[in-house]
Amino acid sequence: MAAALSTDSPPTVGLDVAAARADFPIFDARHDRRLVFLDTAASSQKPRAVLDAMTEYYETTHANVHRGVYDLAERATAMYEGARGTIGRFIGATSDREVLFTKNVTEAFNLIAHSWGRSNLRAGDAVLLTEMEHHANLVPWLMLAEERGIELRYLGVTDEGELDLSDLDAKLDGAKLLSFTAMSNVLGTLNPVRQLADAAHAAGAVVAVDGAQYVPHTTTDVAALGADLFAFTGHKMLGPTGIGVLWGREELLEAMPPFLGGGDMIRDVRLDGFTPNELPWKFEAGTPPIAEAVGLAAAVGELERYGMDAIRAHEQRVTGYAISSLQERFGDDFTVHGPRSIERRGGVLSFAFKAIHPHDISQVLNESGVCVRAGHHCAKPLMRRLGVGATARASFYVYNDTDDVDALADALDDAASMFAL
Amino acid sequence: MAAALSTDSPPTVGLDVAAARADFPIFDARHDRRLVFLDTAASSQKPRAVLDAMTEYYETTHANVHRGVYDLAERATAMYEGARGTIGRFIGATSDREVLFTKNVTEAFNLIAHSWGRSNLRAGDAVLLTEMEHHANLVPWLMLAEERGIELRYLGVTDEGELDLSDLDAKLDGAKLLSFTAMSNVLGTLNPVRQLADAAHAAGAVVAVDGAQYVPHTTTDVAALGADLFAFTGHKMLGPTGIGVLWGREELLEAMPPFLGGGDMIRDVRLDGFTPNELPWKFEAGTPPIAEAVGLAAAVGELERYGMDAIRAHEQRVTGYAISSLQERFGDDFTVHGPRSIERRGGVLSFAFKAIHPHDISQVLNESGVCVRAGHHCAKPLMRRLGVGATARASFYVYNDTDDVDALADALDDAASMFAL
Amino acid sequence: MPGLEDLYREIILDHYRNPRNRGELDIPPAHRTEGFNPLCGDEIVVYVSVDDDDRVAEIKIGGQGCSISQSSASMMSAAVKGKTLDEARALTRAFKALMSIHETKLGGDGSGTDAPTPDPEVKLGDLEALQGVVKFPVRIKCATLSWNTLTQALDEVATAS
Amino acid sequence: MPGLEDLYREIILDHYRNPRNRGELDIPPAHRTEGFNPLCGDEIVVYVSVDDDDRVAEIKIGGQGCSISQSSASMMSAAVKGKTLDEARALTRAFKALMSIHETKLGGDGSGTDAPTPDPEVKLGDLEALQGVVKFPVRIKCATLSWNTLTQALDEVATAS
Ligand SMILES: Cc1ncc(COP(=O)(O)O)c(C=O)c1O
Ligand SMILES: Cc1ncc(COP(=O)(O)O)c(C=O)c1O
Repeated sequence: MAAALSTDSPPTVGLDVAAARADFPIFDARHDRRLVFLDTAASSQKPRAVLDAMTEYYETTHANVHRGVYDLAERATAMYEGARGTIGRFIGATSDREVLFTKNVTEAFNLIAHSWGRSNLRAGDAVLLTEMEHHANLVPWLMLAEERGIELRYLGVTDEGELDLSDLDAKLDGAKLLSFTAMSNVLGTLNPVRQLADAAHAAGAVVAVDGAQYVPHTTTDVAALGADLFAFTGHKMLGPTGIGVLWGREELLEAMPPFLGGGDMIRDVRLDGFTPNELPWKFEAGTPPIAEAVGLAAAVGELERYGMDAIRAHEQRVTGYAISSLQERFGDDFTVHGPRSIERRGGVLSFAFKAIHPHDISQVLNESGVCVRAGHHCAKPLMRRLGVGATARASFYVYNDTDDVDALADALDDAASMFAL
Repeated sequence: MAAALSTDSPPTVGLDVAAARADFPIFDARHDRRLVFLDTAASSQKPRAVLDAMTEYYETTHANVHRGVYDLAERATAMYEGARGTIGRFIGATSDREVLFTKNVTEAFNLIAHSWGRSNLRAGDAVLLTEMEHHANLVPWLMLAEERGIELRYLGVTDEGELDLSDLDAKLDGAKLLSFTAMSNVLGTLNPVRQLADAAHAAGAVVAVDGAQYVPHTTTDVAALGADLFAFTGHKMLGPTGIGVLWGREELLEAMPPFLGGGDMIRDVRLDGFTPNELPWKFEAGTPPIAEAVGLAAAVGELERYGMDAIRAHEQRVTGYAISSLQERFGDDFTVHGPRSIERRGGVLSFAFKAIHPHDISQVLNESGVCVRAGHHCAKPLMRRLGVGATARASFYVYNDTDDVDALADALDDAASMFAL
Repeated sequence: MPGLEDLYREIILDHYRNPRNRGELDIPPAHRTEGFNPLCGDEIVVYVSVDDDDRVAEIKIGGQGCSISQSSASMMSAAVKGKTLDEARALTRAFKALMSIHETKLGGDGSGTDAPTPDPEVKLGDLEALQGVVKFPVRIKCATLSWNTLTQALDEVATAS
Repeated sequence: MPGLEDLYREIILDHYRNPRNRGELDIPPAHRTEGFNPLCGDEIVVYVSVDDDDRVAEIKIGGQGCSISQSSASMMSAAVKGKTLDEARALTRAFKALMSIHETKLGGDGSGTDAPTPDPEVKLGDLEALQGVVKFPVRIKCATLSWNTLTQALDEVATAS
């Protein structure tokens, strides 16, 4: 079962893309040409409701949270903590104590590596990652490996762009942690989260999941997925920059030592020591991203308004159209990296086109207002596995439709004629 | 010389408070009573220019930075890196490579403790702090002390609320680092930064300065102050939440290992190791606070428009008025914690009023729309030194004037009659 | 917006100005427990002695804090004095139920996040004057501090005997 | 807004389609140096042999990358072949000066942030076609990759001999 996605029953109401586009100021007529934004996997655009929520917060309510008696401070605190509740419910958290705000998902994995890692891993202990991880879920472990001498293992990637599970049990044997992405930001692959989590738990390992590309695009239920730790990032899900989220099982977080030290994460400080605060504040040092939390809660409101099942169905439709129409139009000149079945992938499409370098593709596409990313997508080990230096990547969201795919195709034609070799 | 403040020559143009207030939407008539916001030391309000800059960024430009070829991404990168330049110049940085964005000043001190601390301190090494530090500059060192067995020393605080420098040299003897606040967030004390830095350097120690309460209120020149590392936070200087800044001397930062690992801070990642990026990106893991950097640059623009010398002079005037008028009106019932001389203090005024508990003071003041903070202000060791559990604290900024002080005084009268013991 | 009169009821100010059972008890035979609220720096010291009938024979309050924490402690001391341990615990549950709204939402102090189910039979009397505190969420921790300290004290007494 | 024609001049596309001096040299006697741009994954391999008169006797280019990095490498190889080391270095300085605007502003790749002062005597010839690249700041690193790699190669040759 592909990671608990509801794909069997098509949503009763489809997504109204024209209405969705109208929600996003960046698609305004102000620009000199139509914006075909196909880089949501790097960062999504922001709807007016999110910008308004943050502006209104600053214009009517701002004060530092948690310590003030006066009305503004009390209201700011209520909004910040209310945002925690909204975001927690959105991913199926049962308690606000399990929902920690970070600055991005990268900080969340550093938190896991520092706090859980340093208190649970000894030299020689193994952590199992995958070859398709984003650097955010690689570098913190590489740093810990260097410092502590832990062993890093990797699940490989098949030629179809899926995780190679043939040696899963062998690699889990003796591993203390399995940390992997729910969806590849390069290949679009939806990994079998529950299956992996069950196998890891059976082997006695803790399960950390990178939900950065998953939460924005489908219904998420951390308990159903079987995760112990689950992280994602605000700016890829209609929210602002400057905020990420780490969810963790309460007992696990309870047992973890603090990561960053400072105000708000303490109960008492003396010149010779300190007592940490309780969850979730134990992990939130310093003034938190208050307006960003308010903005992210508004983003969740927008996502729920569209409906996560409708978003998933919509992206499947657009992705399916992209794969079939581009292959029909360009034949073997167009190659998709990663799974072709829309049941097993999300709306992130890395491709090769003729022998044209991704940088050149992206540059020529830009001329038609088509924004795709070119590069290693912070997944250099995966690039090596694919045997490429870079890929061009188009990704889809609520504001994209098949007309964007057609614009992409037309722009690829331009690139072909410019670079005819 | 009180920390390189330009107090000798009064500014040619004073600050126009009415005009300044009009810049801040929160002071709009929308509210049912006049807002007397005296809690800038916790977090400042935001002018329209800052909110507009962020909204406009999101509405016209947003894309993830550093990796995109298309126009939006290129413009977003130029704005983000341009903000770094603006903010660096504001504090006298000579190179953008020395200006790192963090999520708040608390993260900056954790970065220092982890990166500089772990690579430079061995068991038994000493770090010199002060008894008036904010928890942000205490807890990271307490954590490191617990982990590494380093020795923490503290400069004491005199009864006048200033640093006790009588044993400075003795305490610096053998210390590898002196880390202290340029201005106390409780007492308002302006510490003699240059004098302390010179003494520390003479003793061979590195100097880290907490500029959170300093940068927003006076002209800052990191080189003239003699700092090696200097940190501050966006939300206390008209900027948004979610961003802080760490400036460091280039050679020092160059020699420091990375702190957080992930995208953007690497040059290469392999399954068995990674190569860090160059400065400043080496210390910026993951998607940075892009819109927040744009907002903070706009805040700097506003501060420069007011003029930092004008701001300092204005705050001295309001603070001076507060100390004299409140003591005249309430006599011994009103006690200021910290220096009385406006040359040696900033616009942060902690006070005791009769025997009324700070919480009750703040609660009653709130009834008149007067916002003051009550609590330990994240400086519990200093509270113990003062022999109090909490203080009430009023703090001033560009939007405050003597009428706010009068409103505070009237509200204190209400508290006095309510709690007449 | 709730007014100050909801918070600072006359009876609260009276207990603040004239705290009941203020002082200390010799330990032993009495038991001493300290509680503190890190957010505002309030401290409460509860001295309690329990007699052979499992009754709160004596109770004294020390420490310092805001009007809400001090008056709540004063009222508490008056309310539990002479009560059996079970009655004192039932009263605590009833009081915490009165306060429980939002208690976990405000930057924790470790005073427990369990929402106790009160016994409808238990009468709070004067203590109901503290009900207005729930309209000022930041102050709830002040009102519950002495009760949490009492609970800890009674638990310690029970374990010790 | 600059147009694509500023970037992809005909001469650039020509060098991309028909790269000059593509291939390998035996090492030794030649020297081999690799350069790569971590932002886009481009790789350049420079093979160079220097004769007794300190001239670039032979140069070959390997690796893979975008049109800008490949054509820049091709033009570079044609421009430095037969030149003395000093002439090659002067040319490199002139080319880097042409490119230096904004080079340090774009998320570093370690290719050096020194803005070299060019010798006004040095003529860039065809290489000036790459000038349009500065209007596309992200691509500057592509254009300078082969030159930085050459500099490194010549430094290594100099140190070795
Ligand atoms: C002197 C000082 N240092 C550090 C901080 C912490 O700032 P932040 O919470 O933005 O990290 C503050 C403010 O709370 C402060 O006043
Ligand atoms: C799968 C995945 N993990 C982690 C990240 C890092 O996110 P952030 O840069 O917001 O920390 C990204 C996006 O860049 C991603 O796609």
